Amino acid sequence: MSTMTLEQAVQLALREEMGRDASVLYMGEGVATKHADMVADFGADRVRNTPLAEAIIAGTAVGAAASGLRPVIDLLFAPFMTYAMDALVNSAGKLRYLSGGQFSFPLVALGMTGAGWGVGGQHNHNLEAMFVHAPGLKVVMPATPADARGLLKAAIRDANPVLFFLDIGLLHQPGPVPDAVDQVLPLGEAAVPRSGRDVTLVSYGKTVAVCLEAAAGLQADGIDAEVVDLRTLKPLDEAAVLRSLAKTGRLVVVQEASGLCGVAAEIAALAAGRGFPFLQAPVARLTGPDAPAPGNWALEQAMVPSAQRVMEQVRALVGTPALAA
Amino acid sequence: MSTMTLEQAVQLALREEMGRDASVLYMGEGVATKHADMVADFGADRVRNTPLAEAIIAGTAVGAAASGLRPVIDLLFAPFMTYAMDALVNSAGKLRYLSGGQFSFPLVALGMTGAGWGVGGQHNHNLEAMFVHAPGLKVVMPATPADARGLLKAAIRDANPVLFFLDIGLLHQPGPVPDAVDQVLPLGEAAVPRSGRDVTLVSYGKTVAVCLEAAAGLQADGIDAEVVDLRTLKPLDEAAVLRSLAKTGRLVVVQEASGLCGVAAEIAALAAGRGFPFLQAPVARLTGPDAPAPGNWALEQAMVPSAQRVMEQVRALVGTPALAA
Amino acid sequence: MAETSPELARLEGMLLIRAYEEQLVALHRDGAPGTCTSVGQEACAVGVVQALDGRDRILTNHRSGGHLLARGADPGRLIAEVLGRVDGYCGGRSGSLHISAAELGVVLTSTIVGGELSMAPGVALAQKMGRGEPGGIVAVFFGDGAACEGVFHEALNLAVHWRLPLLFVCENNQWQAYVHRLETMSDRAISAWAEGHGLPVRVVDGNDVEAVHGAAADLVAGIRAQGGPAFLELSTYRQRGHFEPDDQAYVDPAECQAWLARDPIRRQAERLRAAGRLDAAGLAALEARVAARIAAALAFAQASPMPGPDTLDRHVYA
Amino acid sequence: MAETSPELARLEGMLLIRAYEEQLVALHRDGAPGTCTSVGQEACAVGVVQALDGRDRILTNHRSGGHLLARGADPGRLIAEVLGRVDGYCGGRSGSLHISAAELGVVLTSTIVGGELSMAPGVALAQKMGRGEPGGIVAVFFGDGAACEGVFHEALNLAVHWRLPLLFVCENNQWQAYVHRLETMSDRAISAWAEGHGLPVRVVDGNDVEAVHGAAADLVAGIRAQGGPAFLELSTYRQRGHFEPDDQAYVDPAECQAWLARDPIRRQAERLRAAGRLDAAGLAALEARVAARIAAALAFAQASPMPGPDTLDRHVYA
Ligand SMILES: Cc1ncc(C[n+]2csc(CCOP(=O)(O)OP(=O)(O)O)c2C)c(N)n1
Ligand SMILES: Cc1ncc(C[n+]2csc(CCOP(=O)(O)OP(=O)(O)O)c2C)c(N)n1
Ligand SMILES: [Mg+2]
Ligand SMILES: [Mg+2]
Repeated sequence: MSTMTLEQAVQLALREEMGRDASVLYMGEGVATKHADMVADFGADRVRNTPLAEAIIAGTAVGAAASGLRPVIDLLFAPFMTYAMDALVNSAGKLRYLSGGQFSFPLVALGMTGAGWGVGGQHNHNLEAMFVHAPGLKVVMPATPADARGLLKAAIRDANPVLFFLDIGLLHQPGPVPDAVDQVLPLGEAAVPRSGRDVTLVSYGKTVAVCLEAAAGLQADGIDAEVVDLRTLKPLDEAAVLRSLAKTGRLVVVQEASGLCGVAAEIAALAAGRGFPFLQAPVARLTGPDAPAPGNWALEQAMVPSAQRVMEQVRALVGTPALAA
Repeated sequence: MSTMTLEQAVQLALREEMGRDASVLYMGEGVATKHADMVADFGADRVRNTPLAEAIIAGTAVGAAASGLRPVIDLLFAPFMTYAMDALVNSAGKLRYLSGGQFSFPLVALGMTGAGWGVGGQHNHNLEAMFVHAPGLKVVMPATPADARGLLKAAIRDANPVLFFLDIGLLHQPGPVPDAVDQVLPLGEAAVPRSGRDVTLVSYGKTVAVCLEAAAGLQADGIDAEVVDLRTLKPLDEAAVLRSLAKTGRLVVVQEASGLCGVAAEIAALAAGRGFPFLQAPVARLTGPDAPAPGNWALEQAMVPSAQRVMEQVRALVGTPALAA
Repeated sequence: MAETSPELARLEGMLLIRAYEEQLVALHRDGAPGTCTSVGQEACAVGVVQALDGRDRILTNHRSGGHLLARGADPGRLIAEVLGRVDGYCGGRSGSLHISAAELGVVLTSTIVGGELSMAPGVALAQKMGRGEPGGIVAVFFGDGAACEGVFHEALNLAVHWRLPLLFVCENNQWQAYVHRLETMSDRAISAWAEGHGLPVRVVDGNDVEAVHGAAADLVAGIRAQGGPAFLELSTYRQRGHFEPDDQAYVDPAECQAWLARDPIRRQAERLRAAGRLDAAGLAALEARVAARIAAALAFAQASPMPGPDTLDRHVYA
Repeated sequence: MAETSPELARLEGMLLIRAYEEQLVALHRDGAPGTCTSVGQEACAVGVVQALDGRDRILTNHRSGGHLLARGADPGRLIAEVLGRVDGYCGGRSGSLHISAAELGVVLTSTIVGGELSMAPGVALAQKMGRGEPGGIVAVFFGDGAACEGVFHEALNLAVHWRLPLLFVCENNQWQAYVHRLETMSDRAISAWAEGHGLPVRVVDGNDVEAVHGAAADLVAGIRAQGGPAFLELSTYRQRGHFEPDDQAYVDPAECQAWLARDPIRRQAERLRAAGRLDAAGLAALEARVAARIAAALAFAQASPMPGPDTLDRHVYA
């Protein structure tokens, strides 16, 4: 076990995969500047600074991925992905299908998002749900350094385009990472960092820690909360959510992204559908507001659901008489 | 009452609003060619062909909207909006907020989407949910010519950026449109084109007709279905959905868009939350598959939930013993 | 007529494209899906594609029929694709607008205007990094309209700056769907924009297949020798309008007439006739051969089954 | 020193920007949010903005402090905004990266690189269509990096083709965050790209405020007279790195030194001294006046309250 930050874990995974597979390529605005050591180890051909032009960075990754390379592109902040949207959604997401399976697009697009830097909504916009909605793409958003490493390795090896979101608020937080080199975590498997009987808290990214904190606080009330960390947003580990719900009968979904048509809506809809027989109370969603992130640090922090709010929500739910009981 | 197609209704609304307000401007690739009559009536300044460049069409609309004009831009097909995503999401959606309310962006972006032309997923992609998820934007998708007219008039008069989706499958279908010139339908109000007691079918766009057909078919089984047409996807008329659910206790949400993080997920999540006390059965979603639209006509049609599938779903639901009963 | 020569082959290649697209037009009149034909632009496809070789890759767009046929695509599989049949190059999933054929090196066709420009540098980068066949280059076909999209600028800058083996081929057919290009740009715009990027630029009569071929061959040789990209603008004309059916009511008849008089097929036939290398019988023989191929292709395509709705979500993920 | 003159006013304008940004740097060291300073680029802001008048509109980006101050912004309200206070121009919602001040005609500031270029034609179109003040034009400030984004190409083409009253001002400061511009484009790229669009293009020493002002005034006069757009490329240098803090470890010290020796403020001061229009006491007086303004501004900003979390979703919708 080593201790490292999520950012370091991402770099470690990249280095490991670049060492393992010569077709992996790392490109973006400043990646070669920021990682001169990687240029030294893997060559300037494989670690490339690009022009300041997200559309062509992504488009080039799509073309290269279909032609035998495995590009990892750093698009910096998630809102900048809007410039890359055509390449990601219309090309990477659709051209396998429209060509009848002639091409595949093994590429990873990295983007930072979430509260933690305080520079406003043109840098912090949790828009991962847009890509979950788009066909042909996979979407990952890890909550710990170990998961970031294992999932990024899986994403790089995956034959499909993967959007990989890094939560700004987690980037510099240290955590334990196993030393084994080939710690690959399959995409599509949720984790259960805390098990419990009374209520299920489903989340991803930095709000997993919020849920864990809330769960710890609820213990004092005699409420035993289970926490599910989705880790991969597409494919979604629906079975894991349903399994937990079957046990607890109560569900709170927590995300930093705004609510409408977000991942929490998808989870709540899953619960209302296949999870309905288990539901003993309304499904609660705690999400960021339908608002851009403000530049003001304190306001930005206030957008993130807090452990306090999660606890209040859970207490309200547990108070709800079980309809089926 | 006149009879006209949805496409004609859109043109009528545009003409009416351009006649009413000299700040309304109509721009896009070919709008002046296709509507030479409008150029004649309103001048080449206000009805403009643009270069083939969606990003600058949308960006120009954003800049103009903040500066005293009311642009309506035709982005042709919804997937082309990916090129305009930065302007719509990062500029129009966020700069009012980030500027502390200094600017507003009264603009409308038109895009066609949905099955009905058979030219594949780079023309037909129901991505309206992406914009529902984005803060600062409103989203409309009418199901009838009369609604298209009334809602477009409201959208043009609205002080916010509105994404206005036209269902390709409805474009050429005729319907009655009231003759009154100022038939403005407020954004954010759902319609109930059929009321019923046993089950609520919520939909929008062309699948509203699918639901109505299913409802007619279910009558024979003695099932009385209510149909709710959302019309505006943001702001969502949550009250209308809850009202209907309170009456029927059963909900099927039908959309052509793919399921994950779509509007149907949002409606199902609403039902699982505030609607939970009313629910007597699981909430069912019938959506298009998580796949791009194929070029093949028959396959494209097969992506759209059919009345048959809606009926089967409803029968299954009504068969579900009411948990609360 | 026993003679075969590159010039004759180019004539036959153009005849094949014309016959294929006229067949599509006829099918459309009988209810088949519409298409973007390249009638009038055959010299661009044939002239450029014949300057490439098997190692090379091609990216194209919605108006791809000529490029695919010039590369040797089977017209039967093309018609099958347009009709949405399982034997189409894309199994009927594409329809007419995004037909690619990896086996021919025609990759990643996109009907998003500019999509081909967005992906081409990546294909060229892979070639440069040794993932393609040694020495292979990439040619990307796009229209004058695509040159208005920002990705045109981004692709040029990247290709120049990374010295990618990429031939940009702009088929300037004067129209961008229903908008004349002079409504969106100045007359000399496209080559002037390219020149600003500092790569070799040639502007050629796109209705003269020999001129196109000569310029393309020069530029391709330059790319192979020097590594960096080059730019070819071909002045041509879209004779049949944007997408079938198109009454072209918005087109200036004088402009259209002037370009019809410069039809690339007639021109090549006359050139060969003037040189004594083709007579009426020879031309008729070529036309008959082409017609027979298209007839057989049509029969093949129409016999091909439709994919079943159970295949609807196949090939979404790898 | 009773003399006032435009040249002296420009010197004072640059001193104010420098003092303001040095204050932000000091605040940052004490824990305030970081910023993109324009230290070294003051001549661009002052030279161009003083060539505009009150009817005109300005769009800028993440590196906006100079443009705002040159336009007459209150440094107190600017610092308040950087600190996220209610008295900031944007009520504390923007922070440093997207400060606009509609009352000054500084509109729609975007920190998306290229965002300003995307919106500027629309602002200019509104001016042209009579929605602004009669005769007003628009100036859009952007960096060498923004010139790599596709929207640069799209904005230029639209502005030229629609003859929009728009002055493109590229502050070529050699860097694009952590990438040197010569890693992304050729040396003469930006003006060459602009020239491809066929509008008037001037390339000027961006560290010489008089040269900047002269060129900007000429181009602005041309826009007002002829209606169409113009392009001004200013060669300058970002002395302090991209965003505070930035150790600039990646910067070639020789390049940086060479540019420091061409500091625009020192240059203007020396020019005035050489002309006998400024002495040491005069300069000291200017500096003192500027320092006093910034001190007062800081006090104002620090006294301003933070917005409450209850305001979190205010101003999302109109
Ligand atoms: C991004 C995008 N915008 C608009 C369209 C609709 N469209 C299809 S082809 C076309 C015209 C393209 O013009 P050009 O690039 O000159 O190619 P041509 O059709 O003339 O061959 C348009 C506007 C599209 N497919 N994609
Ligand atoms: C679309 C987008 N991509 C990347 C960034 C991150 N970023 C902010 S400023 C900057 C450099 C901009 O360079 P330039 O345009 O030359 O302006 P300068 O910072 O030099 O003034 C970058 C890469 C961004 N804000 N927006
Ligand atoms: Mg064209
Ligand atoms: Mg710069």
